[in-house]
Amino acid sequence: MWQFFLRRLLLMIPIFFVLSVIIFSLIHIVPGNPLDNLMGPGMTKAYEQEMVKKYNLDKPLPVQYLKWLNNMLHGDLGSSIIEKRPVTELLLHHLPYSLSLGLTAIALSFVQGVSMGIISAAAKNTIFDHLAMMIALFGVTIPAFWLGLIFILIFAVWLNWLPVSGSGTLSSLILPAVTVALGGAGLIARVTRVAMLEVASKDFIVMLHAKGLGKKAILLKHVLRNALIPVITILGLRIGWVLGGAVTVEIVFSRPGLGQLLISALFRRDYPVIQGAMLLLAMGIILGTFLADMLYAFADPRVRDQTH
Amino acid sequence: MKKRLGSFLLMLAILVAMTSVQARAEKVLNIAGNPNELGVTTFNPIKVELNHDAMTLIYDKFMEWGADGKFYPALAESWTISDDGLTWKMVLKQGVKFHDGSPFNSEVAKWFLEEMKTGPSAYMVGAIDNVEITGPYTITLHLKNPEPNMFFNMAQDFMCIPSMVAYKKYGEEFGIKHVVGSGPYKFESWSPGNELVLVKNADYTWGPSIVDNKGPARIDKIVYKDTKEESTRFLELKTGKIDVVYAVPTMFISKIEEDKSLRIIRMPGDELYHMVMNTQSPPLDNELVRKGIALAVDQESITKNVFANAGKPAFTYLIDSLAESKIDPKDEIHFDLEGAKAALDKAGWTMGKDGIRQDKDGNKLTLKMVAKNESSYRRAAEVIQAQLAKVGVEAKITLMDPSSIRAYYKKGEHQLAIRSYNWENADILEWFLNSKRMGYPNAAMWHDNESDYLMQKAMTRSRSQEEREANFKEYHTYVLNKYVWAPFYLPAKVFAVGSRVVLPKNSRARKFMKIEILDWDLK
Amino acid sequence: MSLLVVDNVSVEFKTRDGIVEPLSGISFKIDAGEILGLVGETGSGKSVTAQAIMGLLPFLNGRVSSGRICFRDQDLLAISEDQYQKIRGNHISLISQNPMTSLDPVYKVGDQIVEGLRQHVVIARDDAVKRAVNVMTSLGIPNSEKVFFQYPHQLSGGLKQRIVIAMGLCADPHLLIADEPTTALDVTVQAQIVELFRKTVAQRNIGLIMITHDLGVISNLCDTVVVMYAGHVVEKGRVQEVFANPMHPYTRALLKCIPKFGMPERSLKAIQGNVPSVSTFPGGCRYHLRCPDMKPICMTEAPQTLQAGNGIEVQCHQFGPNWREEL
Amino acid sequence: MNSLVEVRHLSKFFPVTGGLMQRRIGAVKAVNDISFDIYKGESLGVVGESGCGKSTLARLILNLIRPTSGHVLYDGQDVNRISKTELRELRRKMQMVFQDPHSSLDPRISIYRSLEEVFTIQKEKLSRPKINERILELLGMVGLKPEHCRSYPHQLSGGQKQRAVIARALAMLPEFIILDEPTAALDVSVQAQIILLLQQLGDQFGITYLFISHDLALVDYFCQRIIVMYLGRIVEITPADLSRQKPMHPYTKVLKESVFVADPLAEPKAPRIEGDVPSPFNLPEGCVFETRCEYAQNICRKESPALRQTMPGRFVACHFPLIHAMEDPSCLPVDAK
Amino acid sequence: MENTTNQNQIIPPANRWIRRLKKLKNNRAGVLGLIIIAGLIITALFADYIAPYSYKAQDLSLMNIPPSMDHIMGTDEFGRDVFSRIILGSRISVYVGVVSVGLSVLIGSLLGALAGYYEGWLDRVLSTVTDLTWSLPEILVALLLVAVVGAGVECVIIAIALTYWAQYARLIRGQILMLKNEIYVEATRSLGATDFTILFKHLFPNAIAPVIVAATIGIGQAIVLEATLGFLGMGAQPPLPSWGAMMSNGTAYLFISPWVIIFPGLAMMITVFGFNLFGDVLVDIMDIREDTLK
Repeated sequence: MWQFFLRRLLLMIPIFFVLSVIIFSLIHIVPGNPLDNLMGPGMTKAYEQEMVKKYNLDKPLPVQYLKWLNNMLHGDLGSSIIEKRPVTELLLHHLPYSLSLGLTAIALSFVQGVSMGIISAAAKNTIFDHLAMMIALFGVTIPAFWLGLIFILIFAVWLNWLPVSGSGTLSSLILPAVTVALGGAGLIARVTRVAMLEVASKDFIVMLHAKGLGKKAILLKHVLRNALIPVITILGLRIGWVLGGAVTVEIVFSRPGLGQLLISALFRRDYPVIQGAMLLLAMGIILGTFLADMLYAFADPRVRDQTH
Repeated sequence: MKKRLGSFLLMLAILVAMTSVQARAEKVLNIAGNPNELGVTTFNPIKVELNHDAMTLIYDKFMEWGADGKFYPALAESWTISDDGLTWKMVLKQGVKFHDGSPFNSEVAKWFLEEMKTGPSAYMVGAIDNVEITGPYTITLHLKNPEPNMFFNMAQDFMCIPSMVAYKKYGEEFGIKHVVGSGPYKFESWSPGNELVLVKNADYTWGPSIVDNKGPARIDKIVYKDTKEESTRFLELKTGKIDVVYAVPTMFISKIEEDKSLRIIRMPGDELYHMVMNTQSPPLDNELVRKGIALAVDQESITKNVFANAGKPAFTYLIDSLAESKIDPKDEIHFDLEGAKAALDKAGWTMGKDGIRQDKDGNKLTLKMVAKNESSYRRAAEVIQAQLAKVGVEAKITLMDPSSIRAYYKKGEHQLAIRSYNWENADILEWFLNSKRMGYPNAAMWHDNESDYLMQKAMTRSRSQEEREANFKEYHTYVLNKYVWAPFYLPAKVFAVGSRVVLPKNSRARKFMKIEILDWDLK
Repeated sequence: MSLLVVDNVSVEFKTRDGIVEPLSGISFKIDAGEILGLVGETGSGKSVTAQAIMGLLPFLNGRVSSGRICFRDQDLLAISEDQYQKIRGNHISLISQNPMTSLDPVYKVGDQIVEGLRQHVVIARDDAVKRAVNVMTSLGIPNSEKVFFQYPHQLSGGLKQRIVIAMGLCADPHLLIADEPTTALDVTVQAQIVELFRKTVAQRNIGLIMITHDLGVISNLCDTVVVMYAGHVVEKGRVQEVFANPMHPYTRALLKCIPKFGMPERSLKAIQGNVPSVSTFPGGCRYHLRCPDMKPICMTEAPQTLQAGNGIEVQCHQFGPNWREEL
Repeated sequence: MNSLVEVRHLSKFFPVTGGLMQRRIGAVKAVNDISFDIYKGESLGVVGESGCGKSTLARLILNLIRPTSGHVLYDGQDVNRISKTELRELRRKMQMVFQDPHSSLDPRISIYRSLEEVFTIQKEKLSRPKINERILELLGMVGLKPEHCRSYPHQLSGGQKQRAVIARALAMLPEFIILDEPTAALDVSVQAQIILLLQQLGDQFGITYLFISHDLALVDYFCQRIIVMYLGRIVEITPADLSRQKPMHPYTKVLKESVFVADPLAEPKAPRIEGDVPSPFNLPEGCVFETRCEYAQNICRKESPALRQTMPGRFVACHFPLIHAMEDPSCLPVDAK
Repeated sequence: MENTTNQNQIIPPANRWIRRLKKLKNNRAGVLGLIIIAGLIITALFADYIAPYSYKAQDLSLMNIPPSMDHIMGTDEFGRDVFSRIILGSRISVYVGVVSVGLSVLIGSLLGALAGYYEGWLDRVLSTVTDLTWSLPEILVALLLVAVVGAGVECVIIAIALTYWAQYARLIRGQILMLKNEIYVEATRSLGATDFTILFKHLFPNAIAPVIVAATIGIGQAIVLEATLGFLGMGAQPPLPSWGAMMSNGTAYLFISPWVIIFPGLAMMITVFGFNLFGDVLVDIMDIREDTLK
């Protein structure tokens, strides 16, 4: 099995390169120039030339790419044109905010989604099923920024329970995490429900009843265990999404996460930062897919054996 | 397990209590800074392109600019200028120490003025030929050409003087990890996208003459929070988490004014909203069409309805606090519906049945209008779109991010562009209308020999402040009559201040807060 | 005392299109040490019978609508779900149709045997493991200790079926219900499994209900046979008697439509028409649409169960008092 | 005797990859070097347990999959080496009926369209009334009512579906039909109907059948000759009527004895074989049946026995074929000419 | 068997969709979803007649008026009637949702079907791309694409289509891979059918059901994504009243004139909810297995 995973990891390397080329070319296709954002009235052409030289903006794109790649392989992601600091440092600065929000949100959406899924599957086609699915759907039906603002209005302004924004404390994490989690819970609930219903229709479930096992034992030990396999896979694949997908929530709650970094870098064409951040996301994805595969294999012995 | 959780919670509670106790003992000012300054580049004044407000708290300058338009001594205690305007003698303040303990003296001043030439703001000291040290605290500047604008430059936020010792010591890291100035506040920590923390410089006693309190400051700590979303900033202010909000959006003004515990401070603005017309894109290459469009923009209505009368309508290309903006009223651009229609008719664009003007070939007067995808530009664009529709001009709006829009200007595909600039000097006209800067910044694609001549004259051949004024007025009047822009709004700087803040009674400073922080206090 | 008495049991299922009755008034009984064969085609209600006895209908949207199921003189329809749980897998075990799908794929097979055992018997895990391994060995599973720690997909069909049987036997039940246990298996393995059932019943003196559509298996293994058609028991009796002298037209036709070695060419006889599905059960005698001897009475009136000679019970008008050839 | 189909040294190996670089680490030898003939007009049975390669064989003959080596000649034409148009032409002559009638029909297409499609595929340009006529005719042939052509597969019973499948196979009036377990998914009473129908159609149109099944008794009844396969190999080719023809290969014997006869007078018998059919992955050298054979000797472990003729019409692949057949004259093949 | 000649007996097969619609009658959630969508489509079609005011007529004397009899949902920052804008906005939202998802389904199902049918390198490339696009945050991908293709509704549609296609490709690929092993595929091939016939006449129609279901739900997602892009300043261009644009323009007014953001939000919620309900119900309707249970 380790061989299989080693192979998967090796396969990630070409994917990584393909992705780096895609990212690089995409952001360079986008019209605009980072230096325009720096040049103010009175600034000299000479200074502009100096900057162009410093960031290799005058070189042909393939050369720029190769230089970037070369530096990257030596562990240097370059430095931000706008913010004047190493990209690595910027990423490390913003990553914790994204990770704390993302992981909390994933955990929350997992708990919410799975429990809604369980309720819904256990009470299939009853009012509880519909209710649970509606609650799960709630997050999907509205944009996160809208939900976030409404949450602020209710919990921070009217009730004054939680801070409006911020990023340092635990309490400031609650509202954004819930906002993001609501968006993901719908998908998880749906997958859980479908998976549970499918497992519940399997022959072996009847056999478990026949063995004299109680309903609860069957539901939690067998049905859920089998149904969680696809759910876990989805979670693993969503790591990239966790790191960068919460931009609007980050903006609304002013959390300096990777999403915000990426968006502002994108708007200002800060190429090294976009490249670095996208690459970090890609690494997250690769890691996530890898983790999902591992989890999948550990959770499902059939897959484990196929991976020999 | 439960026990451990309990003790953890207890510790947490103690921690929270401690921090809150500390907070009460210390005077901490929380600021939601200017959203345009978020993600600022560096605090290295020599290398910085986008300046942060906090620079003026960390560093001292040679001079301060008063609300009266006069320049007050700061680190330059006094100065004398030779008649030909080419020799400046400056006496420096004594006893000034940087945060790292190194002294400020003529050596530092010379080094600074020379080092400035290596950065993006080199033009600020561009007129200086060389700096001569004439004593430990006296220097003489020898200029290449007369530069009356030197006062203005010296008082600019870009001319912040860093510690020479620290600057040399930290190299690349200066301005990012290590920020050493001589101002009333010391740089403590900076977490981009999150917050910037400054602490009081207890040794500060050399406050400039423009403030009453010569130091040290009364507020112990200043925290700039990088909160972007406007509603969130407003709520933070309302819930007391923030004491000062910069650049309050106009729609919040009335809401804040309703709240008795909050105050709105309006300062004269340095910004001008205008619509740029691409003078090389037909039919805008026709001066009459430009005139028609410029006259169709109802400045008063925009000021009142879009910006809630927070600022003033703009009728020229310069902000009204500049002397160069005071030109003959007949040369100003004022809303004139009939005049607009007449100009367009005269240009050969007659009203069509569908309410859109067309020329004799049946081409419709439809123009591409671009604007930055930010609230105020969008709103202005939408209103101007409606106003232009009234004179039979159809504008199709495209909103873009700032980088795309500059790339777009460079390609010259735009026709109308809703823009604004912040600048407090008439030389901005050169920046935007110099034919050598086509596309961007010269988005008007303005190329006119007479204009270029007048610009050259104003920029390089003015020997005194008065002469400079006159030259720029001439230049300004000329371009106004060519209708390259349609100016419409002069925003005021609007700040919201929470109840804890005690503001100075008689403010003389031109800018909000900045060095005047010395006179501020917290309840 | 009979081990199990099924008396006039009818079953209803709720479906999208209303209520259906896949089982109507079936009766039979089985003693300890006896092997009873339940034979019939698709939709005859064989599996539903097993589910009814196991009390699994509530989990499948069904219920016993009338009749009585007595296991060792206890009315199974009268007891609570909790009590039923103590009987299921403990006193009555089910071996289901498809060994490939009747094991949870994510647990080791040994754990699944032990899980059922420990559900009913207070026993330390180590002892339970020992017992499971013993049962596995006694069922002819080679290397039981190793197989114990394997997952279902790692085992062949025959081994899986043996595991399922081990699961059923581990708690020492009195009655075993095997629902088509050999259908999914290769013929050579089928023979082994049938032999295994024979031995197990003999050794443990338990009752076995063998549900199958394979008359060959019935004839080889069972003592008594119950022939079902469309939710009715059409004929039942000792295997020898029924096979030697089938009474019901369906049983007769069924025996003739199976190819046998040495059968003369073109001697196979088909039964006309289709096997009815639950929602299309015809009125009257449910076989009348396919019956070559059909008379008008068959269309209108359901036949009563009649005692024929040789202890055979048959449900057909032919043997009733009202039957006349000319009808 | 005229051979319609000649199978020569036909093999199909499915590669199995593994390891870090996904190298080939072995193969599943689904069909392993087999040769036989199908004579015109006969019904040839292929019997064997799961994994013996009988379905793969059927697909190879129809050229639905490409062989690893060897070839199949249909009327002297190599089915793997013909052009696309020739292949389509060939498809008119050879047809197949699959095991599961339910999944043999596209669930979204009515019976009418399923049948009509055959004509479109075969580029048979017929007028609408002509097609309708042909379809009705076909339905009649297989005993379906005209209204059935409006039905979708799920609205029909298993037997009706299989009839529809047979009708589709008959549409182009083929001369050769492969029947891959055509009754395995059906109830016994319906199985007999289908078997009778196939026999009747065979007689009527002179169709040659290759009948694949795991049910030895059924094959024995339906066919004139039987091929017994085990793990990709032919172990025996024998004339049908196994009640008289005593098996010569130990596997055939076991297979025959494993069939339960619905006869209460027959003594219950102990199974003669242990264990399951081994996995066809990486088979050992030697006889494929060696692991389960009660007569296995040393040579069986080392050397794979070739299929050889022991008597006219009888072939067996065994180092130690069961002798009784030789001794008992009544066991001589009926059609040994 | 008795008649082989009467051609009138052959009637074209009954439409299974009619049966399915009948089945829908029993599903109350589905009916609700259908009503919402039908209402939406009618609103979008007849928006010009339903809307009491022009969506772009500014009346600066009536800015930010709370809901009243004249303006049942109030007015916005330029005195435009919010209700009229929502009505007109339905057209844009439906346009964005349906066209972008339609495009992505088109691209995705075609590539997915080819990849699933032929496997090989195309499949490997496609799987990699789908995995990547699926795991990259869609907002960022869409934003980047909008930046590349430009601003405006059509560009947003293209960006969303290019963001979403992968999930449909993945879905249909899986379906084709599964269906490919169905016997009827082999049966059709044994009749002499070409790959094209098999893929597009047999596999594709059978594989498309889950894609249609996913697309229904995807329309809702696309509407939300358009709103999010609008929030980030990359949505529909003014004065077009897409709900997303209305909401993002309204965020600043949340505490001043909340109706300008709440009503479009509600409209979007109901719409997306309707599509989701309908999608869930489609799962039931399109399930063939359910059809077989009589």
